[in-house]
Amino acid sequence: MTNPPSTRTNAARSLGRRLMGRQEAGLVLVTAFVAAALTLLAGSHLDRRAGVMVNDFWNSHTLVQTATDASFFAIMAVGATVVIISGGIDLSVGSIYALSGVASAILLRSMGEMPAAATVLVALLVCAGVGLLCGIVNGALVVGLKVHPFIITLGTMWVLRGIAFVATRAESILLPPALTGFAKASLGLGGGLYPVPMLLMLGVTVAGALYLTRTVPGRHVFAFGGNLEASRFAGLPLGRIQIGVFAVSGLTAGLAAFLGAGFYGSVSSGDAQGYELYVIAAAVVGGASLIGGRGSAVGALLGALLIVLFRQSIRTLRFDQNYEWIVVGCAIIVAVVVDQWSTRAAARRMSRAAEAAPAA
Amino acid sequence: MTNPPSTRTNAARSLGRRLMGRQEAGLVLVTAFVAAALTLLAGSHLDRRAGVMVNDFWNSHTLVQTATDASFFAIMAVGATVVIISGGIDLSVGSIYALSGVASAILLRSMGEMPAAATVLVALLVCAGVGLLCGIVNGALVVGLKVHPFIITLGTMWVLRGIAFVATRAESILLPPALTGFAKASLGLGGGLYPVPMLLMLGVTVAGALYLTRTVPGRHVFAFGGNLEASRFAGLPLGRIQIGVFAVSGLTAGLAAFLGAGFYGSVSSGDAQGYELYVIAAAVVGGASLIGGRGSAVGALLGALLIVLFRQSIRTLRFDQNYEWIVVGCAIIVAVVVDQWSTRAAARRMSRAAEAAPAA
Amino acid sequence: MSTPAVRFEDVRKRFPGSVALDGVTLEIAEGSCHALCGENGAGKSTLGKILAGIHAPDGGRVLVHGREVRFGGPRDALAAGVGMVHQELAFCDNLSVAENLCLGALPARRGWTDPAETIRQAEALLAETGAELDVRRPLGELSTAQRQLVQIAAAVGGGARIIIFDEPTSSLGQHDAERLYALIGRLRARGVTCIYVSHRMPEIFHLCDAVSVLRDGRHVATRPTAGLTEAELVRMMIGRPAAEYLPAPPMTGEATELLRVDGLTSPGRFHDVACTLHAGEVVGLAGLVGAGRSEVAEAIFGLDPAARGSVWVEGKPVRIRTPRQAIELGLGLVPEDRKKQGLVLGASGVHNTSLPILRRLSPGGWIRRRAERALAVDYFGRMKVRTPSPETPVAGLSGGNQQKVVLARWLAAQSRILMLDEPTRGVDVGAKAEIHALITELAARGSAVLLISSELPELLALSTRIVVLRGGRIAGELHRAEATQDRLLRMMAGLADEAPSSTGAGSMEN
Amino acid sequence: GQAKTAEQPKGGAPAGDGTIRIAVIAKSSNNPVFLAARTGAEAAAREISARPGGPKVEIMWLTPPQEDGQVQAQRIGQAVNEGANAVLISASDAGKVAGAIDDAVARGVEVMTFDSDVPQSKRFAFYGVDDIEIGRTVMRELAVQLNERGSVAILAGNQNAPNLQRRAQGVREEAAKHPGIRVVDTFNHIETPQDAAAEVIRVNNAYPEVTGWAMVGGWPLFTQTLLTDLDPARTKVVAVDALPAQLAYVEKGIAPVLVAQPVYQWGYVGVQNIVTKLQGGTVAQRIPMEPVRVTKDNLNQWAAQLRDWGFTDVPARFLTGAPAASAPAQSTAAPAASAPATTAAPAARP
Ligand SMILES: Nc1ncnc2c1ncn2[C@@H]1O[C@H](COP(=O)(O)OP(=O)(O)OP(=O)(O)O)[C@@H](O)[C@H]1O
Ligand SMILES: Nc1ncnc2c1ncn2[C@@H]1O[C@H](COP(=O)(O)OP(=O)(O)OP(=O)(O)O)[C@@H](O)[C@H]1O
Ligand SMILES: O[C@@H]1[C@@H](O)[C@H](O)OC[C@H]1O
Ligand SMILES: [Mg+2]
Ligand SMILES: [Mg+2]
Repeated sequence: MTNPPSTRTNAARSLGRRLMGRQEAGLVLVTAFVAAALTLLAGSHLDRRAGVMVNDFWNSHTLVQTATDASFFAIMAVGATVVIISGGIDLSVGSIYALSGVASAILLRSMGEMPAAATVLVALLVCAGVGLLCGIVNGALVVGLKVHPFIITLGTMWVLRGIAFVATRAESILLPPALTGFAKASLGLGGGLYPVPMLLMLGVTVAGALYLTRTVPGRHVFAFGGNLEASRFAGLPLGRIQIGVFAVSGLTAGLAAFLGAGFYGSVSSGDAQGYELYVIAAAVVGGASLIGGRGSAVGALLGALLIVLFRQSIRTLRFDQNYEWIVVGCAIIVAVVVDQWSTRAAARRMSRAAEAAPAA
Repeated sequence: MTNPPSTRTNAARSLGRRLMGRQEAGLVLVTAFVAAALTLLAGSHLDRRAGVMVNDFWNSHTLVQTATDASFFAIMAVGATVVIISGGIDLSVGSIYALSGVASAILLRSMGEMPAAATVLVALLVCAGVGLLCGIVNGALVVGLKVHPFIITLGTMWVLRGIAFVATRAESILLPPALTGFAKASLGLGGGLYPVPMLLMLGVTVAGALYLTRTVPGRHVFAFGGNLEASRFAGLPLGRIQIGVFAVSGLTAGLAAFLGAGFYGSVSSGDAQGYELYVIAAAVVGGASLIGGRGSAVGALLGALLIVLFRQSIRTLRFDQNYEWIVVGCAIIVAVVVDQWSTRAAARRMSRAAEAAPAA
Repeated sequence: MSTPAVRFEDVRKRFPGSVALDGVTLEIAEGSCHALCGENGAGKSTLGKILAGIHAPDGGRVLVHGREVRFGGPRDALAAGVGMVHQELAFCDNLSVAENLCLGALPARRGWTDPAETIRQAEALLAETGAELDVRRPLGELSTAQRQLVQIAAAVGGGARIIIFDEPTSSLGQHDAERLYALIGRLRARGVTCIYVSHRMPEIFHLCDAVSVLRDGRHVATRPTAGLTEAELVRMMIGRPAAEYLPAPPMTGEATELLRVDGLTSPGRFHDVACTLHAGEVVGLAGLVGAGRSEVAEAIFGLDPAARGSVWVEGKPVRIRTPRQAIELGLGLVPEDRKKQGLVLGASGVHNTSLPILRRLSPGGWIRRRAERALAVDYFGRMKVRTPSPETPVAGLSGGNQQKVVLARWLAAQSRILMLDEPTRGVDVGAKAEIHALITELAARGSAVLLISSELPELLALSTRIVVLRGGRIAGELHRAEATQDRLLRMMAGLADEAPSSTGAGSMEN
Repeated sequence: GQAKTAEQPKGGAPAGDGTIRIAVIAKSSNNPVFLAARTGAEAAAREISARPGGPKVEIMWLTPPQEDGQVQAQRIGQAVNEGANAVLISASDAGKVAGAIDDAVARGVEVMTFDSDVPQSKRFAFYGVDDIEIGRTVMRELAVQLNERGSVAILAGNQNAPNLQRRAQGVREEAAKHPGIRVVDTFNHIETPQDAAAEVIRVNNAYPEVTGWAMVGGWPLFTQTLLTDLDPARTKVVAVDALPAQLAYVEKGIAPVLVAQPVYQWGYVGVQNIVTKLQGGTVAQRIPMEPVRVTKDNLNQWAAQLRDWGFTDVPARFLTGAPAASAPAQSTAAPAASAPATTAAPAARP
């Protein structure tokens, strides 16, 4: 990454650099390494369709499925990253996911038969709207009551799931097929491959990356998390920023719920229980600092991918299922440590380079 | 509380003040208020033994039961408070609880028949020891790897429960009756009243309060959480302090597990799942600040008691159980807000008093 | 005087991002008061921290009283009789003053802390510095100056034989500074060796026997102060002669009124403050520490919700409730504490510069990054900000350069009314002169500047008029022609005009 | 604890006003199977209260929000403290609640278990399926569907639930008797429909040889995703339970057989037996619940049954042909299904 630039690759490189820093490059390497290791260590099986032997991990089905598994976490992790950059934390995303899904399912059920496009649109609007609203409530409570986000979102985590529960009485509610048709559209891939979750994940990540690095509100989030007092002295709209980060987090939870409702075709008040911790872990593995001021959307995506890969590895390598928790727990700590080391190493390299080159 | 001191009550007052500040006095009032409201609003039923009508809430059984229910949370919340005062967080206490319980049950099973006292002693030592060890591991990882406690304890939360799971193969293990005999000793109360959990809770709280307010390591925890840099400059043993707080938290989780194993007579790897959040909530309701530097053991006890009372109120007032989540979520936020207000009001009163009286 | 109290031998220290010390060798004589001078980032604090056991050197040796030491932490240093008054005032706000003072070794009996003994020891420590404080108070309630005094008491009281003072007067007013000088005198009488870091030239000549100069982490020279001139010292520090340490006073004529406040009151902080700023004017705001100067500036800037009063900008009555409104009206505030209030330390110079005006650079909310960078680079160039690159996080810049970034922000914002709160605190002579020149230039170009400073020479040299605040009320106003250090001091302290001062600050004027 | 008469104060006699208060503590309110149990318990209470001269029966629903044996034990104690006459419980962790049950019995409160038993306690009766046997049934049915050949994965829900563990054990025991069947592994997961479905998809990719799924609970089939992801020509599922969302899988032939628990009866039969017991009647210690074999043949009947049990999400298409509430829910009789495994076992009636 520190080789002298060559003119040919410059354009592509600068495009990549816009969305991805040194930090993320390290994560990409780690992810690639894990994927390569899995491919090498995995067995192979006969693909019945194609009639050839394929690698147990490196085959289109497993790869797309891994991306699909990651997509729900990744989408929420982008939102979580925004909150974490601001120095906050959001424990309520799992509950927002459940409530958004339940709300859209109940509404769609009450609306009866509708054209496919309308169904998808209603579901999207309701999920996104409910998610956004819950996020704004979180933010407003944090700002208005001056209570630590951990406590506010712990409270709303219970309250929102409680509302979803009362609304459904724990029944799972089916969604109209139009929604599944959308979330499982093959888009020409065919063969039981569903690219929509992956595409939505990429879309949300790019949007998140642009928001964080290229917009005023995004930049304000970094300032807020980097130094609250200095942000006040610089005249930033602190309340709006803080409400904003929770709104984004709620919105991504709503989007993930839209995707989940469509993909799985049913919702229940128990959905996404405990996801908040996976989502925060993904953001932190992706380089977000819980102290605030640091993090990236691309990192969140990669963090979610890595965690899902770790879980996948147990199945791919046919380890005893019982060890899943131990493996995932260790892997998360190791991933964060590796990420911190590579960040520090990058900082050292950068400073050495800066020393060599005279001041601008 | 701000009346001029009278010599007669001075001794008792100063004793009380040692363990309880203005902060806790406010919480005591809130708890008393909730208990009074419950008593007034509760119905009554026939006590079959005594043959008289008794209040549904204000009767010895319900009160002891409420204290018992709170005891597990409260004991762990004292440990959590210590971690929180240091500016950290411990998500692994539920898993430590499970692992300590499981370890002692497996060991006792393998040791076969023993005298009652020996059984109790072994269980106590194993639970406390395993808890302490897990806590030290947490602390050592936080210090050694320089990773945020949230992530380390999230990782160990999964790993430790995974170990408990593998060790038990998810079966629940029964404990020898001697242990139940201890935890459910009537101590002369009789009539199905079990005071031991309550006494252990009080003991741990007093020990925690003395540790925090009257010992050098305890004061160091406040310094560490108040200002890390200042603590470094003052030459405090930072690593040892941070390992210490997690050790205390692990120890209290182990003690709670000892109590739980005895009281319920069986353990399994699924025990205390999700308790970490209740425990943290109890500590914060009890006045601990997640930013560090503030908190008290007595507050933790009161916080746990309040949360259990809120849960209790749903049944006592015969609300539909389905609303439990909503009620508990709201109550926690409200409790923290009330606590913050009363703290601020107390600070204002104090500063006004300081203004009135010139500095000594 | 045979073995030096301290000897640094080829001491090296690098941080990620910079080389702080690059082979420093120097000696500090037993019982002397030895000044350490140098520009911001020269490595003074780092050298002190190595001696105090906070940093371990990467290379070289440290000898104390002739014996090599390797401190594992501040505790070891304290045990070896080395104490330090830190530049950053770091305290545990949640603990009492007494506990902060005894933090390193809390009095305890049989494992239990001894609160009465803690209070007794703390009071004894404070008495040494002459500060009067209730040690039972939470430290968080103290003002900056009081904190500085506690910091000094903590370091001095440990019975240390060698004490490093790292810019101990940067938050002290004249009065408290005098007390510190007296304290140092008493310490020296007891044979304590003092290492004194400061950017204030008069102090150095007043207090120290010898001075060592650091530049870019290297030792340049060590000289006795006797016979050394200020100009020579400055030349050693910055490697060239400083053209003018303080610039000529700005020209003034009656010009358009840019800011007027009247009846500004914030209950418990300040009352009935009135003042007017004209284009081309530098108005000084003087007062003892705690007089409420910062609070007044912050209130004008919309940071004090409790403040009441009338404000006019360019003749129009306005209501400023948030800093945002203030910025839109052309106000800018360089806060007192640049690390806490001024900068997002982890963010780049560019991002820090554009922070308050990002919206202006971003049509539709999209940041025009090229324009943003160009703007920052432009002002960095004009202000001679030294940074590896505009993208470098400002945490890695020296104090003076950080201060320039905060100033650049308001220049880039085109603020016409600038309130500068201690703009040269902890800034080295070279940067200080540049900032002074800049203030003069700004006024000359038609801006109005409200200058808050605890350094009277700075105020006297730069201001057109000086408003004096005492106990939150205006004590008076002096035109530059009638202002002298002595008159200002009397007005600040509330003394009658004629009575001669006993602890003459005049003794410090060269 | 057998045959106590109403004169004895310790016999769980009704409270002062003659009302019988029964605390119902299911495993978790998050699990839809217990929704019907509540409906059943409340229906029984209404019926008994409506009988002329009969006692008033009141249901206290004390189910914790999430599975937690410790909390269940606490709630037993609370129910007793608040004057309950009896407790009906499905234990999340038998060991944890045994002590609390015995304490309750010692204080004169009758306890009955359903769904998940606590055999080591002083509870007077258990009503529920035989878990080992239902696991065997699942595997037997699956073996038939697979023509005795293939690799089978077991989906087992929360790893700590003892009744689910026994069901998985039953599956494995039965599989051992079928030489052509190989069990690849047992997979646990968070008990939400989406997590369960995701686990099935993951396992299908990692173990492409799997052609049969033995599910000891219905979780993944509460979603619709496996309707498209499982090819009925290739993969067969047999699952315990038959909640509304699962019916489409029967219809499509992915899950040709569901082994349903008549979950409504948990509450209905439980309350009836408790009242019998409190009124001095005799109740058998083990009241077996017979699972219902749900296939295409009795799909509509079963769907109507589910609707009558209080489920609101029964797809309309299964309800059209069905007889409008043939009132099976009112009696304790199981739906008149034609399947062989179907027998109803209303145990004790007053
Ligand atoms: N903890 C640290 N981490 C990284 N860099 C540091 C650290 N401490 C000091 N530096 C860097 O080391 C160099 C020397 O810093 P030092 O604080 O010793 O300077 P100084 O002479 O005390 O300056 P000032 O007059 O501003 O106090 C600077 O470039 C500074 O940025
Ligand atoms: N954090 C604080 N808590 C309580 N009181 C404070 C605090 N900071 C300042 N004060 C009080 O407010 C008053 C004004 O203090 P401030 O330091 O702002 O004055 P100043 O004139 O700006 O002095 P400085 O030279 O320190 O800038 C003083 O009485 C001081 O004790
Ligand atoms: O009876 C089972 C119940 O105990 C479990 O928890 O959920 C699935 C049901 O089959
Ligand atoms: Mg310095
Ligand atoms: Mg000030």
